[in-house]
Amino acid sequence: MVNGKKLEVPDGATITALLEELNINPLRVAVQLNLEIIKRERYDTTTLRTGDKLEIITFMAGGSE
Amino acid sequence: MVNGKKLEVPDGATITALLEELNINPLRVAVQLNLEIIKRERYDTTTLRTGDKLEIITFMAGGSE
Amino acid sequence: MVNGKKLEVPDGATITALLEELNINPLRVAVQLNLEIIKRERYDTTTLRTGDKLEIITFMAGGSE
Amino acid sequence: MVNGKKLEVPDGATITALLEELNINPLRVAVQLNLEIIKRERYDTTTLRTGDKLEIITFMAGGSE
Amino acid sequence: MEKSDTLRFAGREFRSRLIVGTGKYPDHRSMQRAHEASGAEIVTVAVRRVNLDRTQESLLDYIDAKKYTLLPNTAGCYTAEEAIKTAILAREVGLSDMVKLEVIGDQRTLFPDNEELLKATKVLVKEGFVVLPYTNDDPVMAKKLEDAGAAAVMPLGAPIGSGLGIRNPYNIKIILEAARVPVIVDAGVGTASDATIAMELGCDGVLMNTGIACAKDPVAMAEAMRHAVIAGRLAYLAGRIAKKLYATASSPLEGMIE
Amino acid sequence: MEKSDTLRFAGREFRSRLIVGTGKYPDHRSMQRAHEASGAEIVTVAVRRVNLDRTQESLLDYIDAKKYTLLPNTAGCYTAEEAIKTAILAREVGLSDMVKLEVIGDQRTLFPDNEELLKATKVLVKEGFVVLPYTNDDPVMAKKLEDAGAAAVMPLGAPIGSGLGIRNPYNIKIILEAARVPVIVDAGVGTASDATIAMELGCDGVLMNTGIACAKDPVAMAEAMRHAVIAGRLAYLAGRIAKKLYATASSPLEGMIE
Amino acid sequence: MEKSDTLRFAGREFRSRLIVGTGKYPDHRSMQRAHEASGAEIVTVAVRRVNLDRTQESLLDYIDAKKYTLLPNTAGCYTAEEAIKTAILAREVGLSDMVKLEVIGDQRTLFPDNEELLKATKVLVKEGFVVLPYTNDDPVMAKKLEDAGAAAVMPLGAPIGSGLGIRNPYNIKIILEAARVPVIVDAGVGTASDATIAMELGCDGVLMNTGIACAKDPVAMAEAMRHAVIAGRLAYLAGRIAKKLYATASSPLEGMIE
Amino acid sequence: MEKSDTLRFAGREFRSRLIVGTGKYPDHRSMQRAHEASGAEIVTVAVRRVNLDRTQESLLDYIDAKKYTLLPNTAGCYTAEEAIKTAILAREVGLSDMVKLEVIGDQRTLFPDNEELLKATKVLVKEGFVVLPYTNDDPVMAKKLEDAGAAAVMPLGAPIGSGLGIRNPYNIKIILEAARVPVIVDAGVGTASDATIAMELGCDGVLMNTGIACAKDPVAMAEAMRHAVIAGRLAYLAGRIAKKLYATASSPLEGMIE
Repeated sequence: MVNGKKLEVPDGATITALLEELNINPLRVAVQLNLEIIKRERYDTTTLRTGDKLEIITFMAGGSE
Repeated sequence: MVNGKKLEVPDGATITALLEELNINPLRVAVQLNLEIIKRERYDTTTLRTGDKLEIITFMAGGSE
Repeated sequence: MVNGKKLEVPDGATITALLEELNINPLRVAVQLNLEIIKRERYDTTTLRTGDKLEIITFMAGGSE
Repeated sequence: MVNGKKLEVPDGATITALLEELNINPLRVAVQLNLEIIKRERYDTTTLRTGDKLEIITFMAGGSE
Repeated sequence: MEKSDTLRFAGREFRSRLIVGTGKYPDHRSMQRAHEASGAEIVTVAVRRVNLDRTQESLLDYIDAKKYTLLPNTAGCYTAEEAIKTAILAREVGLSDMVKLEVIGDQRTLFPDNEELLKATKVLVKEGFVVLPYTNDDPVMAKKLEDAGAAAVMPLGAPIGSGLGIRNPYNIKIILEAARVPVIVDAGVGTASDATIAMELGCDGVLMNTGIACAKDPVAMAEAMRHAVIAGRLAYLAGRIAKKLYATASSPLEGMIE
Repeated sequence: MEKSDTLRFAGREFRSRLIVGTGKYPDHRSMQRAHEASGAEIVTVAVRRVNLDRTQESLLDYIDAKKYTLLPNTAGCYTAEEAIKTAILAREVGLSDMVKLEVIGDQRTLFPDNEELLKATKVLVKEGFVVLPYTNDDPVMAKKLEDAGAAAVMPLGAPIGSGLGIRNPYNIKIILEAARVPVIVDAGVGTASDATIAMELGCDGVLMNTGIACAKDPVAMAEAMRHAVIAGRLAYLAGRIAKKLYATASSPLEGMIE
Repeated sequence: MEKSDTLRFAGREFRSRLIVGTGKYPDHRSMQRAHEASGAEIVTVAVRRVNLDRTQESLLDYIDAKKYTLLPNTAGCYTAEEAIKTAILAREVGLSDMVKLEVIGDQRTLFPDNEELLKATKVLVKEGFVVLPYTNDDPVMAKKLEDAGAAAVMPLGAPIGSGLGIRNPYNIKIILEAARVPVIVDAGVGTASDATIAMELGCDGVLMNTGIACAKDPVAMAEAMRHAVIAGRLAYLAGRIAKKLYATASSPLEGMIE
Repeated sequence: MEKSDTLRFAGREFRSRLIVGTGKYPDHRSMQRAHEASGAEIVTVAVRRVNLDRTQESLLDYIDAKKYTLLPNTAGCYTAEEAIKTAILAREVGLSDMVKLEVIGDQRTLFPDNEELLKATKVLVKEGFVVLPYTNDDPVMAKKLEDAGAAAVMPLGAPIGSGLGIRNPYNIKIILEAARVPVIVDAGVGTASDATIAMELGCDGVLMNTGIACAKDPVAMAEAMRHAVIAGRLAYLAGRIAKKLYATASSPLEGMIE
């Protein structure tokens, strides 16, 4: 599950790999794995398993006012 | 001509007669004959001729505000 | 101590007696003895001792607005 | 009389001479002699006599607002 | 209090400071009931040719001449001449020598033409009329109308029928400072508070029509206006508190419970 | 009309929509006459220690308990705890189970401390009080107070004693849109039109003290306020005309004199 | 943008829409610096007798005639005749054929006498002047002045020197609807937002003196006014959002973090 | 002058006192040009999940991180917990440790929930965030937020997206009197004069989005707002003239032409 969407991710893939595949600049996002925030330096070493709940957050246009 | 409308009035009829015929209360109107104002006391004695221009004025609902 | 003021009260006097002496209408006040509210029906039976802290509350002119 | 003030002016003096004496720049004023406006080109030829009423007008700081 | 505090001009005296109109009502009956609810003693009426092929009844059947003072107006006139002629005809009807003098300068907004208004005022005052001119909120014109003999001046609070209230209380204040005749706000009142504000400024009266006649419930609004004018007048006489950014409590600080 | 149109909360019903105070009057007598002139049926009072060395007579000698409903307030309280204690003592006096709940957050401006106010409201509602909380014009807080069981919400129109009127009618409107309990403007009213405007917005009532008590003539101002509240309520019910930049004449254009 | 969007009348064109004055400054030097800071291209000056026993230097030493267009005014005139005479003398000085026409009707408030103003306008237009009449916010008079050949109309926003801003934006709007010549607000501006509001209404320019000259720091206020006029003009051209009681968030609801 | 007069909080310093948004623009390009025209140095952005099946480009391609300080906001959060979580994730993106803290209390009007806002402020300040809380114009809450460590307080001028301007300048004034941190008006600005007025009150800055993004011409309105904020600030510093009902002429009366 990535951002609430089912996504096919090769078991054991790293966050870095996933971001690359999704063509997302890692310097513009925050990542939360199963409700735990993953620091950027751990993207290379953190691997994903089936059932993981991943959130990839960034800045978008918006605000209340 | 009465109030801009052609009206059949027997030649020589008085204003009093006309008002009566038109069923208009003389105490609630002002009358102008050929641009001259006719005082109420002269309604009985003032007779109308063909071609006369008569205005019968009263109060009506209205005002700018 | 009554309403923050030292007051000579005969030891064992009742609240009723005190109010009478102070010429206060008991139907227009609330009484608090040592932080405990005393119901009106207990004024006759509640006696005061030296060192008691008594508050006699009523309505007065006022309000923020 | 210049601008409402009595002023000693040699009889027959020209407006040009007067302005010079008063050290007034002729290009910044308008001149009215006995209620008649004198064009600038006539300053040299217009001479003053006793009793003349002269107004010398210019721009000053001000305005209603 | 309203007893002794009356509106006076040209030797007349009125207990009510509200002047109402006759136009735009759903029907004569609701107008009549609104007049009653308003407590007004002066009613303004238009001056027109009798409608010959009329089925409708006369307006005057719905205004008790014993109870109300009629104030003919010159609505629809665009020149001094028209207005003068209309006023003279109105007086000939024999029910009133007063005239609410209107000389319109702009058909779109119904703003007055002050030049023509002043001309007409001068003529009609000479003719012995009690002239109440409808003008804008120009202090200089107000003074000229007074000097011309107007019995009162009637500056607009806002454009006729706009319901915008007193758009420029500052000008009304300035007019009041100098006026020696009554100042009656004419036009612009849309709701009760507008009338109250006019009276709180120190105005002597308020004239309104659209605000009442075109309200969803004219009779209720007429009653509202009656209270609104009284409220504003009383507040003016009572002397309001000063405005501050904030104040302090009225509550006695001594005696706080510990 | 005022007969049937009443102010209702907590099973009570009042013909008058005006609530008045007791502070700041020149003397008890003028207060009493102002109360009468105001037509109010609810009077708010402070809760304090009896003044032992008092020469002055009791406030209650000047408020007929048969005629007026007493509304004790918690003025001067700066915490929920103080306010709760004060309310409970007030009820013990045995004359009212209602409380005008005030928890002040700033001594300078007397703005409420909404956090503490909400806490106290929850407690006192549980204790069975009829709670009327004095709050600011925050729609979110108004809703929270209502959800906490307040019998009405009392947003300020302007700072207490400021006489600035309804500074932000937009917020009051927003509060009214969502409120299911009466909305009573508390504080800020300086003159009659302020009260009229509050009622025209659709408020259910107005509470004021300084505006009346500190007017040059409190009795006249009290009467003004009585009319002002009625005027505003009637205007609200009557349905005012729409505002426009300008409108057209009510005068029939046909029939103009030639 | 200001490049192409210019103020035009009588064949002249100005990049700045701000017209400034020369009176009431602490000294000529601060006036000169304020003029620079304001970015104005038109400066209004009074027409007076030369001071014979003068020590002070000439005003014109402090206004670069190459940089600024001089706009002589008829301040202090109370009749058409005086104003006409003053305008003619002003033109004789040979520096300007424009005149800010003022005919004062009330010494206390400095409101214009519109009757006399209109007379003077007609005469001076015939005489070939570029006439900019200072009038009040009466739409009917504005139209008459335009019809009389005024190059622009200059309604007051509020009384001269009052600093009250645009007291009646409704009238200014109505004037703008019908005007075919530039409308320049003259008088009343007290602070920057007043000028911004005037321009947002769609006015073509603003004339001010007291607001700048009597500010604690005239040069800073002059710069403020420069920005204020540009801001208001740009906002007018940009097309503001509609007003609503409230709106909804710009934030995309999709994508909320769970 | 703007050089030395800067907006300072939390050790940062900004030459511009205008903070702009990113929502509601026709497209990223016009947003970028509007940002430039506005002269703003701080831009607020929403925090959201990356859109996986996105065709659109990243917002950050249109905001030069070297030129603008990013201010992540917690728009769409209705509890302290959500807002805190969002703020922490925003900081993890690594581009800013500031947060425009929004905790909405009413979806309809987007008024803040001050209770939750205060809670979140306390937590995030402890976490080392630079917290800029969006609140209403309640002076008591403003003080509590300041005491909780907010780097600035951001009261609304009017409901978000309403374009109603500063509905209650009195409350803003009262907040300013007591504040020891910058006061930045957030929400309600509809046109240039609204921003000017906010600054003239003495506010330290203005945050706006809808007023610019939804204007017919966002870039022109952005430029208008740049001038408007400068104008208001300068006017505040310059010290405006006092308001009077009317004043007297600046024209020297001596020297009148006879």
